[in-house]
Amino acid sequence: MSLEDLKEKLSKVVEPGDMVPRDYEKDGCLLEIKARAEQVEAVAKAALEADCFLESIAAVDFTNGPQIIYQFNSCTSISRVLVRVQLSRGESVVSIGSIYDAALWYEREVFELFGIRFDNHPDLRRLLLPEDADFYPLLKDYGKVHAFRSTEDIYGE
Amino acid sequence: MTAQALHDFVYVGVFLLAAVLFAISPLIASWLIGGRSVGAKRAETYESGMPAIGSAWIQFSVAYYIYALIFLAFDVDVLYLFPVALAYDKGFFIRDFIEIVIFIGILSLAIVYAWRKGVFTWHKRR
Amino acid sequence: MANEFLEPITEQTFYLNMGPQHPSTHGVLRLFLKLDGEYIVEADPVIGYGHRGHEKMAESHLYEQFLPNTSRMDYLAGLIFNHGYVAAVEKMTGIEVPPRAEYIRVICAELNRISSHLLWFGTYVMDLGGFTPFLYSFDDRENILDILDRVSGSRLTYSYCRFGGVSRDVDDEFITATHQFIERLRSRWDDYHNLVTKNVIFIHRAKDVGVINREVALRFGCTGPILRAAGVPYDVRKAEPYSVYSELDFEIPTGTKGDALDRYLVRLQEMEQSLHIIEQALERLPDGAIKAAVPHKVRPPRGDYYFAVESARGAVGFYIVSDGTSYPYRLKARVPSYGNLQVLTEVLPGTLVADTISILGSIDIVVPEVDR
Amino acid sequence: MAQKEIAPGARVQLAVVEEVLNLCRANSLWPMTFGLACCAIEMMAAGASRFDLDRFGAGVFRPSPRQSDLMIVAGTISKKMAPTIVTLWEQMPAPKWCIAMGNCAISGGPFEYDGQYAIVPGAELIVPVDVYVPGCPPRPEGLIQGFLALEDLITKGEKRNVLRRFKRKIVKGR
Repeated sequence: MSLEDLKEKLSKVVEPGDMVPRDYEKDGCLLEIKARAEQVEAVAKAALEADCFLESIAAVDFTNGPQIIYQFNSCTSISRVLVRVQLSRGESVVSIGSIYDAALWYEREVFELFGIRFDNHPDLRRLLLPEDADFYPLLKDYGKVHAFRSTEDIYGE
Repeated sequence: MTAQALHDFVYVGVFLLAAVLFAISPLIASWLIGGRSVGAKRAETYESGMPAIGSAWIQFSVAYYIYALIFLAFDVDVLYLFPVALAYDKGFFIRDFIEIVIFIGILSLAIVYAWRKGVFTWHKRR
Repeated sequence: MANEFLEPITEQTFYLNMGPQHPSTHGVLRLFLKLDGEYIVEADPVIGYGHRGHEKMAESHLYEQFLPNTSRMDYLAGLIFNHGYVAAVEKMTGIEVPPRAEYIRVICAELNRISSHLLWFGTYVMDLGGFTPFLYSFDDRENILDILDRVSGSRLTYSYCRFGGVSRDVDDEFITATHQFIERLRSRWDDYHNLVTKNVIFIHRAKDVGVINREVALRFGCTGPILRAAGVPYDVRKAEPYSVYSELDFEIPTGTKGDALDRYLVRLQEMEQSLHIIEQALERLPDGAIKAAVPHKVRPPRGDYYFAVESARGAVGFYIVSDGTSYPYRLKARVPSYGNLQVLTEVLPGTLVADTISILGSIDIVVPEVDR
Repeated sequence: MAQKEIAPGARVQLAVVEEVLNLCRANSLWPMTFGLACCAIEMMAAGASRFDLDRFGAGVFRPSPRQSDLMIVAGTISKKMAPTIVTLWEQMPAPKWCIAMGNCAISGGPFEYDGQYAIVPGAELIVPVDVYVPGCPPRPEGLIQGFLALEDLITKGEKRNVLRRFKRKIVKGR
């Protein structure tokens, strides 16, 4: 399953402008996709058809809202795809737990550490912190942090 | 009851008394000189550090009961082997050996029967 | 109290905590099991008992200060985590690592992989009731720890890889000790096989137990020996060759059915492959510097980067967002045991409680790595 | 220090009996298998073939607190794990001792900084600790020295431990 037909499957879902090829040597991923919150499920379905597995879901907190990073990879060829979803504060995303079971725990962890809600997630409850914890530790305004930047500072757009 | 019989019963009485004392004395000793621990969760059931959920009074499968029965059968069987071990090889070696083989053989037939009946295999209910 | 026994109790399932303190959960993992007699109806691994907040720590510490944390996430394959983190930062800042350092890193990483597999072998067979293989494998493992201790200074939590190379050079004694270790371990293989692989009880406890086929493994994002036992030859050292793995030749052992026995055999063959890699790397060890010139505080350019290595348990990835300062803005460690543990929710229901121990042992979880 | 209710001593305390009991307890410490993190691996290595704890009668790692009289807190105590550690400690029968193994169990170790939200910095905040074994992780020899120090603590002085067959180098002032 090479990168081309993964691109071709994803192009049906995402506008070509959002698909940015990345230099694998330096950045570690071949393709970067900027998706909106409602396109997430379609992108996940396309990746599943392209026989990719969900490598990880990470989140980063910026001044203009948290950003969720979905990473898909295929075990037959180097084709790591980074899907970047920029959310505004308090916005929620559709859970892709029904497509990739791995997402269930990743989403619970992102919810617990960042406070981002995932709609129609089977059981969105705490995973790592004690049951009575009511804070979201990885948000930049919690605890001791070096800097709190916006996406322009880092990605320049 | 001749004096001799009464005299013999004294031995039995002493033996029983010693047995009872032998059983109870560790309890008394540890009650007296053992340390005492203190703590809120001291008396709770141990379930790898977590509070146990629900009560243990539930219906569980009958196979556990069969395991216990088989254990009991062979436990009693060992009880009979003690005196045999004492009186073993007093001249008729072959006879004693065959008797034991027959004795244990018949008992292990119970296991073979239970095994063939499939009592020990865990059937899946759902 | 009395009438409680009068009503017929229909519900026959009960809840059992294979909880944080359990000899076979290798750390503080809690399996919340719903049991119906000996069969598991539902299994919910509860994690978080080893959560130390590594990722929050990274945001308020320098790149150099976070280095010791990496080998404390997965302390069985600490050097491989070190290698992953250090190579990620080097790739971000474009630091050129001298070839001798790359070869030393590969040798020590493979030694660390063997020591992690040996520990898994000992504890797995001990969970299934065999006590002597634990002593054999720990004896061999102590040899590796001596070799690595001599050169890196610690037995478990290494900070041996530094940005730009390694902290100390290896000497001839290291090389001879490694050669002796390779002969010794190779002479012990048939002991291990006779003692365990050909043991009928072990085969009954591991054959057709906890079958994880290709589809389930990919759905849960499992990597490492679990995915390879299901027949998928995915290994980051071959799929995305980093460091000098492209110049060394080794095969990827794969299984067929994906049951506990296949995972066991895959790990044993992996140990032999690692020995093969170490031998080649020792022959090709070039001379030269062991550390490139690196600024005191590394300041990677802005942007986000991802770098993956192959740890003993699967693909370890470091996703680092840098804002140009010498503090990482965000650091996420993609950890293999996270997906490997989640597969239990799919595999355990329907198995016997006794098989849980065998499945959990064959998956080889390190809990602080899952909890980060 | 945790609110340590002083456990009442034995009902009958005779000096000779206590001394004999302490001698037996010191030379047959049964630790509870209870590893939290990296130090657990060094604890296993201490119990394995090279650094054998069985030489001191302490190699019998009991799975349940009911049968053990020594709790080794080996690793980082996360806030989610703290109530469980206290439960396990209270479920152990007297007389019981506790070794805090590794810097995390002594004072939070490498994970203690002012923004830390997830760990309890030190085992003595939740359980009464008798011996501290520093190190990250402490080498198995360090843990064995911790065991020997605990044995001296129990028999109140190394000279009284008549079963000991070798001399421990006494550090001045201990």
